[in-house]
Amino acid sequence: MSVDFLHPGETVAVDKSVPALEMRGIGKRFPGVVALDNVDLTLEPGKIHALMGENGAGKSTLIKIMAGVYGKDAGTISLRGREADIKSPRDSLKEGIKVVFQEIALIAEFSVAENIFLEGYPTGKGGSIDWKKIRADAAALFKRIGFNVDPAARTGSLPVSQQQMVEIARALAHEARVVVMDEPTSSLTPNEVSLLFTVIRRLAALGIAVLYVSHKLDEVFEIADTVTVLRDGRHVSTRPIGQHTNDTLIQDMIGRRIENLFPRKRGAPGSKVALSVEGLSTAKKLKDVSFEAHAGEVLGFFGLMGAGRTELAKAIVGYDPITSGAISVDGCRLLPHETHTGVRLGIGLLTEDRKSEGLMGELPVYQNASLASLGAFARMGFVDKVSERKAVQDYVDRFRIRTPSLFQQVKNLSGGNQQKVLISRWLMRGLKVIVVDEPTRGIDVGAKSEIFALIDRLAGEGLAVVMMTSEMPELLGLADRIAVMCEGRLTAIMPRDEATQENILNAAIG
Amino acid sequence: MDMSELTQSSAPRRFIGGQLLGSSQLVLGVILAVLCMAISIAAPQFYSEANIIAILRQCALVLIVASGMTMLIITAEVDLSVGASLAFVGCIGMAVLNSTHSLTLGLLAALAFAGAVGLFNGLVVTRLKVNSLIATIGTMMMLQGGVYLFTREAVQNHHRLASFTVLGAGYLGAIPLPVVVAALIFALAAATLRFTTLGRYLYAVGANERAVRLSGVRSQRLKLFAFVVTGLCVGVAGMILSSLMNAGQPTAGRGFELTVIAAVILGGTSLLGGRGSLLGTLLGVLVLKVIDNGIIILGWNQDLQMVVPGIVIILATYLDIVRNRANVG
Amino acid sequence: MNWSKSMLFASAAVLALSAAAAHAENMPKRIGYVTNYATHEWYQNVIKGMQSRAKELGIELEVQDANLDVAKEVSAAEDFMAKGVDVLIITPVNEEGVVPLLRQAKSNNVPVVLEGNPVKGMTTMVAICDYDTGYTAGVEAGKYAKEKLEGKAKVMNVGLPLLSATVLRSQGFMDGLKTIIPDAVMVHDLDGGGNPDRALEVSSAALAKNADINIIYGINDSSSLGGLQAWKAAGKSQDGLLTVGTGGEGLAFINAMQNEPSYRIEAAMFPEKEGYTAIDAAVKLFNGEEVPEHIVSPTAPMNGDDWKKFYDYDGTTRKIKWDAVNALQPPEKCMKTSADLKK
Amino acid sequence: MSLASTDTMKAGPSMLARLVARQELALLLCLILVIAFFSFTAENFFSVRNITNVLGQASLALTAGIGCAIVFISGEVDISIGSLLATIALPLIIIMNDTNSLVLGISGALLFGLIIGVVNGYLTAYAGINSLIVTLGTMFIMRGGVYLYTGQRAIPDDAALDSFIALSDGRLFNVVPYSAVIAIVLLAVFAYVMQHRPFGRQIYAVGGNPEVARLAGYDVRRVKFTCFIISALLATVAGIILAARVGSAQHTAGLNFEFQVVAATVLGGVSLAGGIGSLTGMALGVLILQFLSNGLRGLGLPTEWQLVITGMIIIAAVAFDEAKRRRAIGG
Repeated sequence: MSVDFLHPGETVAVDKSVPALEMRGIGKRFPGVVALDNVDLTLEPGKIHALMGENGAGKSTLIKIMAGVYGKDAGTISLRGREADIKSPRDSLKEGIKVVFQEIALIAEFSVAENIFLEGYPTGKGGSIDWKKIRADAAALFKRIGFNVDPAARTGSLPVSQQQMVEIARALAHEARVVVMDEPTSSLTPNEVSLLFTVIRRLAALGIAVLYVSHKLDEVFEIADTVTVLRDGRHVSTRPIGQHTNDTLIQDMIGRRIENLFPRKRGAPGSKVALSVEGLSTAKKLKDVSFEAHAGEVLGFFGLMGAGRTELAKAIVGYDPITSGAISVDGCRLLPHETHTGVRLGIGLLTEDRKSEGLMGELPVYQNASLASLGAFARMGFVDKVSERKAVQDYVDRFRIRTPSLFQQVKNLSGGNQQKVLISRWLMRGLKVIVVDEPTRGIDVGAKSEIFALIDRLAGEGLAVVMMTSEMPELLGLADRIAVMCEGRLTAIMPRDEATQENILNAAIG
Repeated sequence: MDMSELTQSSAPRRFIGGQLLGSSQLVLGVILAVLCMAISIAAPQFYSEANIIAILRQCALVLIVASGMTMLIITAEVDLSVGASLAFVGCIGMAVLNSTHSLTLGLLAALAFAGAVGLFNGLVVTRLKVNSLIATIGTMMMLQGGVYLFTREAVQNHHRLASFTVLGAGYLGAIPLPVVVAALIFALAAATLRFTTLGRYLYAVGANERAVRLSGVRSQRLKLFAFVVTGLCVGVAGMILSSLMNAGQPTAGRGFELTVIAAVILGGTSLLGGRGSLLGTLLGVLVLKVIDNGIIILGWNQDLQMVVPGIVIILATYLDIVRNRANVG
Repeated sequence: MNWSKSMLFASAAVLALSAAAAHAENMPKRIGYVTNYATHEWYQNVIKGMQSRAKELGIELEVQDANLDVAKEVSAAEDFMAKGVDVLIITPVNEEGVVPLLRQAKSNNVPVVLEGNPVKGMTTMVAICDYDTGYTAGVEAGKYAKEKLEGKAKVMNVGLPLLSATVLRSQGFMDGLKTIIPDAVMVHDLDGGGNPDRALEVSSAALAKNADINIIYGINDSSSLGGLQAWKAAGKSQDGLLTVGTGGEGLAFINAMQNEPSYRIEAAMFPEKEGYTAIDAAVKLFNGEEVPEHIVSPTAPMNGDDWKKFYDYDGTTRKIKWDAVNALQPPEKCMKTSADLKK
Repeated sequence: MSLASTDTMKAGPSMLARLVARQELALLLCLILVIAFFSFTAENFFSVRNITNVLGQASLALTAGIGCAIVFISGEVDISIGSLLATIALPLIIIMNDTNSLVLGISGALLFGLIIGVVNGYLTAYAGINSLIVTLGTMFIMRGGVYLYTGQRAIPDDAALDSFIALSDGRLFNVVPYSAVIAIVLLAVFAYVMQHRPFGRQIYAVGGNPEVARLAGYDVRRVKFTCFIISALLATVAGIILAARVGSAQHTAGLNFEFQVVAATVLGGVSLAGGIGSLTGMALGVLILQFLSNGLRGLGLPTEWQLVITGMIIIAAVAFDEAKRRRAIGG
């Protein structure tokens, strides 16, 4: 019955008539909220099933129930026709459910090979761990799926995309009957994505049921057999992919049509140079990067994973040290190279890693929003809380930040609203240049268009927006000019109308 | 759905009234009240003026240092060297007083030394990136050794300055001077934390240092500031202690750091930073000192002065966790 | 068992032989002293006394500090034996903890002199009589109370239950006091930890509870001074109060006797003399001479300005007057020892 | 280097092992430097007698340090070990005095240690209280409890069993103290467990990233719970050795011992953040500090200088380590 990716020679007997996993009437409440209400989901062996929905639709809750992270309040879960009681990740793993979460679930200090076998170490005589077997098996597994990485490497030293692949490989190392992948491509390069799709198809061919969770419509159309859409914790539709179009899927997901994801309201960019970067190099990554960004312009930076976009973002705002080069904002040099000088000159970073670099999760919304501009609300060092809260309330209204009050702990907000709080932080401060790094990471379709509209508005108000992104549509939809990076170097800068997917990718490959 | 998810939360607690009575403070307040009632039923002298003043004076020293320590722990750092520094400060202050016969110079020397210790700790932690627990254990050892290199015997009071004696034993109206000083420092620190940008930044740096740095605030300076303030508080406390003992005692301050940290933690300040309040610290200090005092007043075995605070710290933290869970679930 | 017994015999034989061969004036080259708490003034002055005697006799003296930690004491003594000292002097951190050390020293043929506290299986100990010290001070305090305090004696004992020596002092004080004032009572028996800030803290609470206290007794100078400071901090006048300290450890008591009106009696224990005597005992042991199990080092209660008889004080350091101290006659035997305490 | 050894190197904890190996190499170098320095400057330092003495002295911190390091690696702290040393000596000595049986005495001590470990572990892992607070609390409670019970008196070992005395005085082949042998054996066993048993790797995983460990099917709470029990039992062994060395149950035993052990453990490269470090590193940290204090004693340096120098070395070593780590990441 079991499927072992390590030993593909063995024939696998799968009874295709019985669903691999069947969830019926699943309900889950959190205090005061119904996260899932009577949701059904059936995964057939050998089929690739896509699960779609906006953030907050209940996808991750459903997956977490499957993985045993959360308990369910109502409903049943059956595996191969037999009801199962999943109370912990351990139970779920025992049932052959392998979940690849969006956030990297690897021990950074362990070797890649050890991480592959985290869920069950092969042991030799007397119960000692058989390290030789671990390495050999990991190497064999990587070879089989065409994944080229040193099994002995320290996991934390690998780029995120490779870590993601390690995690996917881990799901294959043990007997799996159901493999769940939550946004697996969010940090993969195009090559890796196609590698991943090959692997997924092979899993299906082996009789494994695959649940593929994604926002990306094109991916879903490419790989899925069936699509289930959730909205507001309820089941909306389950249909074969053939019955869907882009529009019908989006409509199912958000309950309305989005006319245009990238509404452009701003005028043409000005000619004033707001940010100039000359010969920037860092010890880690960047080599001799030079460019200018103009007021009112969105300058998009594209690059594959590891091209150095985030490094560039952090270096130009003064967060990471540089070894050589000069950065000027409105003609003033960023000296000393520190964030406090940067912010004073009017350049700030909207980080890609909201949780560890942006939000103060325990603190209320208003304190998060006003962090960069507290000085403006200070009288003799005392915070004028009334005007502070008034100002924040203003942004909450303008940006339609959905929060019950200004005193809500920011960690309880949805990703999109958190992002809006962080954008407010910079707008309250008043910047000339804003560097946005992957602005829509972890944000659903509906909220995405709002973020895009905000970015458009920022540029319209005369800011220079430097946008780092790995999403081609975002790049083409928003940017006035497009810069492409490869391995720490700037390989091309082109106006939007000269850019095509093809020449951008060519420059990104270098 | 987003909205409904959010309305259930603890939002109202963040209002000022709620803040005052929020969370662990309530638990502590009840513990304190029960303690006071129980002790005074068993021993009515507990409520005598003399005893209340004695308790307050004992609280004063701890509260002074705990005020700084609360700020420091809110920034997610800790200082274990305060006990050793307390002894050293007293010796240095007394030595300078003896040679200059000037209270001002003595105080300045004490503050300068204690501030320098704080600065050193802060620099080691922020520049050299040494975990503050380890760094300040190191400083503690250096100070313990250093004080004996400085003086092998208690530094006696040769200057006979009346103003110096007043520092520890004097009164302002009916209130002992150390209590007045502690109240001032407490009020200053509480106001800083509650109402000023500086206070807000201290919480912010404890909650997420990187975010603070990215927002253009010098997070390292904030931590440095908290270390120096803690040091300065030790300076004040050290001088009051040496005045109370009429000598600079190199053996003083043993275990003082644990009392201070225990009081701060008991007051609900999180060791992980970003959360806590001085009101809680005040209650924490009072609870610990009332226990200490009560055990003597009741004539119980003084060894209970270690056992009872141990139980109270664990119990109070546990009750806080239980209460939080009840709020969430 | 047999093996260790035969070793014992052998070592005894060696000792006997070397004793026979040695002349009385044979000097050990090197003495190692493991002290309890070198940073305390008491031990500082013990060490001073040892150093001056060792210098006189041309002996090299090395000092190690256990810093109140028995484990460290054992380590330090092991180090000394590895280094090859001729005699060990040890101030036990406490009575029970050095038993294995004595065993080791015996098997290494290193004679041991104990200072301060007795230990099962010891050869000899140099110590004051703690009970007697407290007792004589108690008698003096009784006389003072009869004359100046209207014959009342309500005592706050700032004690240290940690050590039997300090418990004996407190007992002795009360017993001596009662010979003059039979209805003297100990209103509070406190654990002042032997250090001034703790003593100050616990005394404050006790003084607040019992306003009728009129005698403060401290088992060392830090304790009595801590108690007195608590009294002063409570804003009380020192009229009608008597403070009695013990030890005469350093400068603190001289300062207090000069400046504090209530600090009238000090039970002086002359740490320098104790160190001096310990070196003499070490020399005797080295030469295999008979020594009593308890060599008593003298103590004396000092009233008012009596301390000037024994010490020169120039404002920063004190100097012992050896002639006066060496002239003191210690008792042959203590009235009470820690052995009596255990009964 | 043979092929097999490179194999295990790479396949095992691999990169980590290699990284740590380098760290351990630096520590070893440090230790050799310390020994070399004092061999030239301190009299009788480099003698079999002195070095084996130091090993005997180090046995306490080594044994307790294993537990301390394991708890650190699991992402928690245990500062109650000093008080525990004093606590478990009570049943040990009292039972031995009553029954004249070493086995019963040790069983009693281990049972006490087990109970303390269960309390610490339960309050941390299951009740969810910060371990620093829990063990700070139990540290106070145990010390106060010992004082209360004993009336601040040490309890002598009246039974004086030969087998117990051998723990203090006995030496294997008349050279290595038995206490050191016990510490080394325990060290070897636990080093093996931490590197080559699934349970050991679970501890690393739990400390490295508890959420990941939970998703991998580990019972994070039980792992942490077990770590506290291991720590308490090892501290119990250290307490038994200490009781033998001082021939009694000392109410003040182990005061500040936790600071010594924590300092040595961190010096040995075990991170307070969890998931990083090795027992070998911890052992080298202990030995460095122990030889240092022995050497400083040998030089006749007074306590105050020993304190100052030890404090400086701890700060400098951790700062150096941190700088190295940052450079490794930055480069």
